[in-house]
Amino acid sequence: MAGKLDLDPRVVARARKLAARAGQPVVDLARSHTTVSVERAVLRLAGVRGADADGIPWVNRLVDAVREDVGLGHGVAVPVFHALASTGVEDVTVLAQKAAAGAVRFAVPDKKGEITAARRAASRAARAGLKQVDRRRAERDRLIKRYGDPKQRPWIYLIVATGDIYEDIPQAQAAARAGADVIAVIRSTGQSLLDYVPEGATREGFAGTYATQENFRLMRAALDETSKELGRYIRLTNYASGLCMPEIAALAGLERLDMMLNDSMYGILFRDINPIRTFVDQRFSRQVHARAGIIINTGEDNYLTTADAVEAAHTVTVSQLLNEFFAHEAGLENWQLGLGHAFEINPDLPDSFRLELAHALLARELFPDAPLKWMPPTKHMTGDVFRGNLLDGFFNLAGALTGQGILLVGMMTEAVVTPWLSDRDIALQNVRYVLNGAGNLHEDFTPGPFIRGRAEQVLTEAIDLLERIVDDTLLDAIADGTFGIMKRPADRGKGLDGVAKQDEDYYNPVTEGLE
Amino acid sequence: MAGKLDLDPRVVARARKLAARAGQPVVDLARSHTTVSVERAVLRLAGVRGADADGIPWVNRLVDAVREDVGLGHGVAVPVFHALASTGVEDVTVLAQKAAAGAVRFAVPDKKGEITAARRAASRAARAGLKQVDRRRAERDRLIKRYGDPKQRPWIYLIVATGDIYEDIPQAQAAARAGADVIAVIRSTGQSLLDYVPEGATREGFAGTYATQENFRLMRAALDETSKELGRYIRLTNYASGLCMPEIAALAGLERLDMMLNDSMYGILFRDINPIRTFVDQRFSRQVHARAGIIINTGEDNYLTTADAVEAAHTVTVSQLLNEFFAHEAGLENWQLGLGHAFEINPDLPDSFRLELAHALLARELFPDAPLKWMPPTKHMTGDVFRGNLLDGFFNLAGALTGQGILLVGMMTEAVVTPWLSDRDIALQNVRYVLNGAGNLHEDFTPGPFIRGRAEQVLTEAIDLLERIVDDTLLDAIADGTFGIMKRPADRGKGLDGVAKQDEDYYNPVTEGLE
Amino acid sequence: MSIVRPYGDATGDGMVQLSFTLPIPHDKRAEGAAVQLAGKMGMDPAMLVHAKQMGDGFTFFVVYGKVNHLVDTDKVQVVERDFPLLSAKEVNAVIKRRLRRRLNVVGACIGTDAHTVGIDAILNLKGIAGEKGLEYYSELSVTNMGAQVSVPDLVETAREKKADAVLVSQVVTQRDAHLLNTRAMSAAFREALPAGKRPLLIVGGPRFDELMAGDLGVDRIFSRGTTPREVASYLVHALVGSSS
Amino acid sequence: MSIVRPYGDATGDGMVQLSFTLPIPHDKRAEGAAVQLAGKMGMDPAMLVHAKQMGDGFTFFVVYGKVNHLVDTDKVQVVERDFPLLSAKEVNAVIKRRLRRRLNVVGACIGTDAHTVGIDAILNLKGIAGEKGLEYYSELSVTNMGAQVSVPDLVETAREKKADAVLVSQVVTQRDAHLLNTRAMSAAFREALPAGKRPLLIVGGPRFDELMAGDLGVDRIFSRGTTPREVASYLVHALVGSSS
Ligand code: B12
Ligand code: B12
Ligand SMILES: Cc1ncc(COP(=O)(O)O)c(C=O)c1O
Ligand SMILES: Cc1ncc(COP(=O)(O)O)c(C=O)c1O
Repeated sequence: MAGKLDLDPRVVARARKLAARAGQPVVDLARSHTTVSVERAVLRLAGVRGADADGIPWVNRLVDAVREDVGLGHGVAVPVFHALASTGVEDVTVLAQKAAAGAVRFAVPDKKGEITAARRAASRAARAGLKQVDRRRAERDRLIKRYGDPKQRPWIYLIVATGDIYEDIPQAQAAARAGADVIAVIRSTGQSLLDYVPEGATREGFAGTYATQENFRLMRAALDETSKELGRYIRLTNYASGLCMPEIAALAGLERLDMMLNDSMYGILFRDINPIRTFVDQRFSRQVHARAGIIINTGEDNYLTTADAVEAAHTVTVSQLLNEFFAHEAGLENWQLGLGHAFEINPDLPDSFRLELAHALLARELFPDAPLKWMPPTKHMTGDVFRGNLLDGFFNLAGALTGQGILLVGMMTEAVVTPWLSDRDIALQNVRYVLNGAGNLHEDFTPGPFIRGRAEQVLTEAIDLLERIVDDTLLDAIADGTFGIMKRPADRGKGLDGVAKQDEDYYNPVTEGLE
Repeated sequence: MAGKLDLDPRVVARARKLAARAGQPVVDLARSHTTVSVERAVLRLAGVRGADADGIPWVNRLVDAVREDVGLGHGVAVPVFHALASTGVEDVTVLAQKAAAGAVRFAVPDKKGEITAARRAASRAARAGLKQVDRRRAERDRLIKRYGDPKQRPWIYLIVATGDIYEDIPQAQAAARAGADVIAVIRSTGQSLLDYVPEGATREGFAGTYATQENFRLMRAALDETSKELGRYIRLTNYASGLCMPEIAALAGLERLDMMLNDSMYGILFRDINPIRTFVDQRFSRQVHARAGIIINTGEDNYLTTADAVEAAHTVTVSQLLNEFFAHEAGLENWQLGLGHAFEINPDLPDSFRLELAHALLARELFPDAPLKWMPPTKHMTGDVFRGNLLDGFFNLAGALTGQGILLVGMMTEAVVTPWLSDRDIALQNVRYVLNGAGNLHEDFTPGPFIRGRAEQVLTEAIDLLERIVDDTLLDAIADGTFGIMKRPADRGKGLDGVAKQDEDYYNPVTEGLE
Repeated sequence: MSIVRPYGDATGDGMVQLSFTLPIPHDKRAEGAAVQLAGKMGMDPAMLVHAKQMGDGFTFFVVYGKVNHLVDTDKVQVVERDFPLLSAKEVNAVIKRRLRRRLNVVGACIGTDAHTVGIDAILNLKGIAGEKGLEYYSELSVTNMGAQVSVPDLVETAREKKADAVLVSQVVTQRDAHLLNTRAMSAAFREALPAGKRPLLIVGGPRFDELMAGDLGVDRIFSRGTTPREVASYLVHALVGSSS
Repeated sequence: MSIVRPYGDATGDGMVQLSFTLPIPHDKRAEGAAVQLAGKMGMDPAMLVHAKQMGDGFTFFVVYGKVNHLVDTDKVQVVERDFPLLSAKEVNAVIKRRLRRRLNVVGACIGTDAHTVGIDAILNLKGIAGEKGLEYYSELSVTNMGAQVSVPDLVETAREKKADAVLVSQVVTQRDAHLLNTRAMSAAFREALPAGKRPLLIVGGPRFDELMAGDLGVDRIFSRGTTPREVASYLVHALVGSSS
């Protein structure tokens, strides 16, 4: 597939180097801060489970209590495991319950020995969590070996979004039987701004189902059954995004989810989450994903729902390069990088389809080893569902022609409703027709001057923009509305109060295990 | 566009030579016979107009009367114009009326002088008809100069089929406003087997509207208005096909139709019309089309509705080569050859779309100067109209990728109803999207081994079949079910009794003017 | 499960999709008119999701919404196969044993209809969907008259061939052509032959309602997706009696 | 033209297209059930043209047919624009002349809804469809609170900014989220502020029924395809009075 555009390798190398330079200050920021959610993720891996009667998870209660007493700057691990030792409580969840009742005080011990002991205990607990993640990864490898990967590229990715995990499950299984390789359970609107992860099986989402550990478990178990039935490992996707990104990443690792939506800037831009909060959470969650063997899906496609897909094409490229840099830095390998982009050019534009090919091929050739995530048209979809199905067909064709890795199946009712059962069936039929009938057309696809010229132009614009970002800093670029025309200053946005600078003695037993 | 397949010019030349050898005996047959419809066409050009109270045209009454008295072998011109002279009737239509009332007897005069006089009178009358045809052609050239041709290739061809000329007209105008370049008025079922051309404006067709001179006139006038309104000359199409092919060709010439469906074998295969009748009528009608500057559309697409589009692909090629030979022989030029083919491969077949491209490109490169007529999927269309619109989109794409000349717009309701107003609108929107967004994709289309191999294979099979036809004769091949799996022996089929061998003294003032 | 509702993405949501054209230009009133129609069809709420003017005086609409109608599957009327489905072997055996002569079948596509693919699929050796057509059955004698056969010709041939059954295909339905032609055909047979001598009359085509046999004056109607075996089995059932 | 019917390809033919899923496996009975539903919706005859089983227990249907309902365009209820459409210049002039202060507008996308493109199109300078948004109007003072704003925050900000009008967007409609949120919002304003002090309440979003304003407790609803000028003109009309 590679090499159709004849990109100049020196130009490509320059783009990567600029992305690294633009990203490094943010990495430094992430390494020197922590957040409530990072700390809660640590506690989850260290074994805290469950929630109080109001549904507030014990990890939240515990982190809040620690923070009240000593702040976050030291990390919660030492205060918590020190308290565990000093109160004689055996179980961290019990400790959390006691702390919530006001029965425990937290402190950073003065004595070096106590610190070392607390660190050691914390580390042991965290390692147990990570071991579970490792077991899950090995289990996935085994199941893939047993049932096999999808027969074709791109993998076919379908969403379910009923709001009720018990409606989602049969719909997901039906979708897999109808040909889906990857099932994504869309989250309820609003979950991204919850500063806790709900508990248990849920039936009450709006336009999506809450991401909870139990929902993860139920769906993964159901899809394991279906994988067996079909002789094909069905992957499960959810969202490590929003205020609880690190924790959800941990839960995904614990419950063997296979892919997670996880973007370095999506929360900032589209959920108005504070940039620093996001970057810190981001790095931790990616370290977990790296360990868990989870493929991340980044969110560049979203930019094209607010910005124009032609004008802003280079911002997608820049974001992909940044996402790649942050991902590599956090330990993710190329096969784990489902970099996002989308078929969102105004279909009335002359040569719109060829522009799509140019953009998609540029992504393909810039990131030859990444399983690119190819998103369907949404912005220019209308209530004309007949036209919608046609556009989705050309989207599928563009995916096949440019060797995309993960094909998010478009629905003809995009502008109308969250997908109906029949919409998915019609959409899958569309994908099957295109991949079966024209899937090999890339053999006959040799971009001419128009497509090559456009790809080159986008790459040049991307490099120009990266240069400006290196000069101005990424945080300023975000504040200026560079991505998705959303202006997000570094000192604003939700969740900023959950960020803390790491003290000298900051300790995080999970990061320790992951770096 | 040419040259993507690198066809061996020697192989192509051989295919053409074989087609000429296979076709020549049929040409000889056509030159040595006449039919009732050929003779009626002569009389129409010579000025006979109108119909009796039962709607039977005077040309029919007149030819029947001549035939009764002297047979058809001499041609009707001499007996008729001799009778005109000898009865002193001034007008041929009046003569026909008298003849129908039994008041005239026809004979071939014995005297050379009388024969010469009759011939001269007939020739003068026929020349007046042909002059009218010539005027129409000049008028078309003028209007095209004034209003212009469509901006794009392929031309967009839409059908109307209400059965009522007064519903057809506004629908045709609406279609042109919505983007159609060519309007085809579909004929009522059954007209092809009528051995006369109905008269007047009609409102009573089934699944189509009768082809009548008045309907032609009304529609052409309406589209002239629309051409003016749109600044684009809108072409009008009908069917010179069935038992009255020669007459309809003449009427088309007289009323400035621009294209006519006109195939050398369609009537034989799909209307069970006698092969000899068809070939004789065919040659005459093509001579008229040549004179009138009318583009013919051949009917190879139909074969693929009864035969399998992959298995029978080479029969389409063979038929195109034969249609080309017959057309050239009758005086048509390459720009007038809308050779037919269709997107009819089972969409469930692997690589179905690429096979379509191979077939369509083969036609394109075999006939580089012909405005190929590209027909949409019909056979594999179902009541699933969402899928139908998708298939039509890929059909449109194949047309653009392979440089087809005339794009017959597919309807999502193909398997359901004759097109609704909204179906046409949705279909045109589909065409516009594909041509606008991907119309130039041919720049990036360089067939690889699969497509080239398939095209070569079809051409080879076509040559093998032509060799067999040369050995066995075309009439036997038709009798054996070679085309469209329809078996049609030369001595069977409708309309055989309307065929006559030309006598030594056969005279036809129109052919004289056309050869 | 006897009472069901349409299903969009949750049990009982009653959701359907509807599209149509109204002969009025596009404006707010037209949109209201579209919603009014959807309402009369039982959609409530009806979401008008697409409206597009076509030409001067027409607007195309797409509407999504919930219908409140219940579907009672117990009350559905269908022509269920009320005869056993036999293999070609069985068909031949029963005819041989019971009738002791070949069964005569005459088929045609009548009126101006020229769509022979359907009747050919039933009659010709080649068949359809992996099943051979009636010509393959050694105990059936098949005459396929082809397309655009006039009713008098059909009656004449049926008489001549001593047809036990006449199979007629009708594909074109515009202006109810298929119904008109079928009625004309059955009337002609009623007129031409006395009740006992009349062949079994069967029509088929993709748009027939199988419940209309009585109305159209025929013995049986076959619709979309019919296979030759079903027809052969029905012939045996109706003309020869049960296979046991 | 007051009484019309759907138009397929001839005046008065009444033809429509319908698709839906029934939660039953595909068989003849299911097809009958689909036709039954179409019948209850007023389609007669109803042609079932496509049926496809999905998974174990669902079947998707496409039906074409004639509906007998008449549409009376005189009886259509629509919210017609009952105020003059002003230019930005006129809007500013009227406010300046009559109100003698800038008009305060607070906008937000409330609840968990994060679709800001619609409200941004109305409020932001950039606007939509070639029209500038309300920020462009010199006599309007606009506060755009963005996405996922809670109702208490909105009420608080409206009070603080002395809002003359509050503009709320709702795009997500699943499980009637837009209706629930709008009702909660209008109730909160009713509770927090006395009648005379309450700002004008406007909601917008693509799936609202503009007739529901009273029901939802708001002053006006704007749906699909709204442009900023319409909103500005309405604000002037409702808050400042006629432009003359
Ligand atoms: C192939 C085809 C043609 C071919 C026919 C070749 C031939 N020798 O038959 C050609 C190209 C010649 C043709 C021409 C026309 N066609 Co045509 N054609 C079709 C097409 C694409 C497929 C039909 C088909 O072959 N189906 C496959 C067979 C196997 O299915 P079937 O007929 O339903 O048969 C099955 C059952 O119904 C049943 N069955 C059928 N008959 C019988 C009889 C008995 C006794 C039994 C037991 C069972 C049975 O068993 C069969 C096997 O399962 C359809 C569109 C579509 N996709 O459906 C249009 C279609 C049928 N055609 C149509 C029209 C209008 C025409 C024309 C009139 C257009 C014109 N004005 O030029 C012409 C003229 C035809 C005429 N005079 O009748 C319309 C009919 C519209 C309507 N509902 O009234 C259609 C639907 C296309 C459209 N949307 O406009 N056509
Ligand atoms: C862009 C988009 C997004 C972007 C939003 C970016 C942003 N900053 O707004 C992103 C990618 C973030 C997104 C995310 C999601 N989306 Co979204 N999204 C869309 C999309 C593609 C276009 C919406 C849009 O921008 N329209 C253009 C604007 C200009 O039109 P408009 O909103 O109708 O506004 C006009 C009028 O309605 C009116 N108007 C609107 N508001 C107001 C207010 C006032 C006061 C006035 C006067 C007028 C007015 O004026 C505007 C201008 O004319 C639609 C699908 C589609 N094609 O419609 C789905 C869609 C709206 N999304 C949907 C969903 C479900 C989601 C998610 C919940 C999915 C998930 N679970 O992850 C998420 C989460 C969002 C959340 N929490 O709300 C669904 C909603 C289904 C439903 N009917 O309930 C849709 C329909 C897609 C689908 N079929 O599933 N989405
Ligand atoms: C990276 C990423 N996160 C999250 C989401 C979904 O939104 P929310 O976080 O509100 O569930 C998306 C939407 O596509 C996304 O791309
Ligand atoms: C050459 C030709 N003639 C005629 C027809 C139409 O049939 P009829 O002659 O019955 O009008 C077709 C159908 O597409 C055709 O291709």
